[in-house]
Amino acid sequence: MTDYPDFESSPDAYHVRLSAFEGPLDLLIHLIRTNEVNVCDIPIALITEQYLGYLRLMEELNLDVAGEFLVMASTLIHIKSRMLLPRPDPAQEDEAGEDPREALVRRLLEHQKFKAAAGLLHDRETLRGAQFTRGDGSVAQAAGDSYEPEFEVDLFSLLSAFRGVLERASRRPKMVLPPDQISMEDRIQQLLGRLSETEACGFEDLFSDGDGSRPYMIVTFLAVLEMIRLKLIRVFQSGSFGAIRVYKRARPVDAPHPIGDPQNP
Amino acid sequence: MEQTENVGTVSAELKAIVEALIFASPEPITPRMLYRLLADEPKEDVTAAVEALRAEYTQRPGLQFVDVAGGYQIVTRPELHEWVRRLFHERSTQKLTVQALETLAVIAYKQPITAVETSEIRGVNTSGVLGTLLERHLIKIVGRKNVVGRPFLYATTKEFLIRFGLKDLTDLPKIEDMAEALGFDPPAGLAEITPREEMLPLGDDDTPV
Amino acid sequence: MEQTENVGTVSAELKAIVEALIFASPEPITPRMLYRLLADEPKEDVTAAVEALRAEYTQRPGLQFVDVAGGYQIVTRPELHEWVRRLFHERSTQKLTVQALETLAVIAYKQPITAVETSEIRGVNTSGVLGTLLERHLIKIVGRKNVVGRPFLYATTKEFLIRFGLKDLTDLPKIEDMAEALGFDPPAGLAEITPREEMLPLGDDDTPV
Repeated sequence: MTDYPDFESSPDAYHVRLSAFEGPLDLLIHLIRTNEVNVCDIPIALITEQYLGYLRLMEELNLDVAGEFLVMASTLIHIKSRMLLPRPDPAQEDEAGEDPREALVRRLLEHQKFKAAAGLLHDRETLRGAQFTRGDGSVAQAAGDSYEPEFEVDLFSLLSAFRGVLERASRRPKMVLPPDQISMEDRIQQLLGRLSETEACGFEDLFSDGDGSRPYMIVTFLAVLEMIRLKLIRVFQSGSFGAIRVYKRARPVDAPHPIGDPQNP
Repeated sequence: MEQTENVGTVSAELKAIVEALIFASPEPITPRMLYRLLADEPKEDVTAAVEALRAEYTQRPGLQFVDVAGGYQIVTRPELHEWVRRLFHERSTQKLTVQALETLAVIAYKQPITAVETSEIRGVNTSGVLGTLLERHLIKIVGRKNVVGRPFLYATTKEFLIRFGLKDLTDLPKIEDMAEALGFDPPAGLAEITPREEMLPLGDDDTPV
Repeated sequence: MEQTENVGTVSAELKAIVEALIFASPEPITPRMLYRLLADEPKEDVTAAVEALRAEYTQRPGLQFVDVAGGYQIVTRPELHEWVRRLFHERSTQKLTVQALETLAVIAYKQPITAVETSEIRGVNTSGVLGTLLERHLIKIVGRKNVVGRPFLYATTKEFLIRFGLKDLTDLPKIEDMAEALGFDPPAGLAEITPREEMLPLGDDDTPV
């Protein structure tokens, strides 16, 4: 099927890698091949004995014997015991399809078929891998706007995209305010109202109302920062660790406008 | 664009546009996409232009015209791969493991199929491999099977067709090809490996969502 | 560059290699690069192959051979650029950019949700992508949120369900689902992604917005 024997991964290399027994079916096929017996007429006693021998060897080598190997062992033993049972009328055996090995044979053949299919797919992949498409440099130019690659998406991509977003979000510092929280604009108005009563107050006093929740504190703090930027207040501290006092100030003409203010240029 | 009365002659301009489109498309361009982009042209003319190009490309020394994933693509000739590879400093594409390839084969021929069914056929647990195949966009979840537990159903993607250079799912290697590889004749009754018709409409570009 | 009159004698194999290299190179390929890749060939032969190709490409309907940035490149003819541009605007509906996919995922799991909330979760502005998703009928506006500014609330559509093979929104895979099926570890603290009950009655298509 391949006309290109010089490809880096030849079918031979592929089959060598296959010889590792990935599962019980692989091991059985190996035993059938080495004993040179017909897959449709497996000498079940012999094969079972060799199969169990392999399992013991794997255990001795401290290999982790997967559950599938043990299930297959019990299947083989079961078939073997059924083969030993005398049949009332052996002549009927063929028609009724009563051979206890039949289900196993079908599985083995099916398994082999897909192994072969995988080999053929591998050939196709290798051939295709030798075909190069054009470099993209030239066309991105011609396409004008920046070309963003798109992917065929399915449920898995949807879920993993969401997982990625959440993981990213959990790494970000949490500054997101709950949507039903008081807005910064409203808080500024509240604080101005308070200051217009007293003209000045301690910095901590600004935080004394409200529910004392963390988001509320953050809104208040952001509001204070914004008020300083808008030159609505002045803040003074008496000494390095002294108390901080907040004063309302007359808004100078050159003060910036709040963002979103219609007067904002 | 001039109307050609003569079916045999392909408009040079149309051929030029089609060549530019096939060349420029980041992935194989489907006939439907061509028809849509060239909506003013009769479909037969577009097809004729494609076929004329296909014929011309048999003469190009280093390039060839291929049918893949239901579309057309211009690629370098595979026998030149060693030369082209040198351009990329041995950067080769990640190879699939044997497990991944076998699992992919089962899904390709039996799709849509659940994880459990895949594991049964292979005789080993395949869930880890399915994750890898999903991440590489070679398979996708196409729904859930209406049985207890409502397990996911998996199918191959367009990316799969492109990676393996398959025109569509009917282009998968046939059972007869496999007999040779198997070393023995496939028993009768196992021939149903050929994909069924109803699996074919693998997400087409133009299907309205 | 020496103009060769013996164009006819250029080795076909060399010309094939040179064409494949120019075609596949992501950057314009310089003569020096060609000489280095083809170190066993006399430089004059390489140059002759390049010039033979240049001459042949004057005959290609949709492509041209250009000298750019000290190298060679095969590109689409400039008079066809409008067609190529169209190709890039006709995006397939089956596919999404990473941006669009992430936004869609957030909406699917958190619906109904406002644009600002989507942006907050993703950490980037999503407004452009919402347009794409609306255009593709994967999301729709289902109402307004009763907060300052009365922003629109977005939810997924019936098309979305069909596109992803879902019976309804309860069918959306949960992290635990995937963990079980594919052996992925669910990241801690992501359990709240299960869609809440009150989101489920996704207005049918005919629900007035």
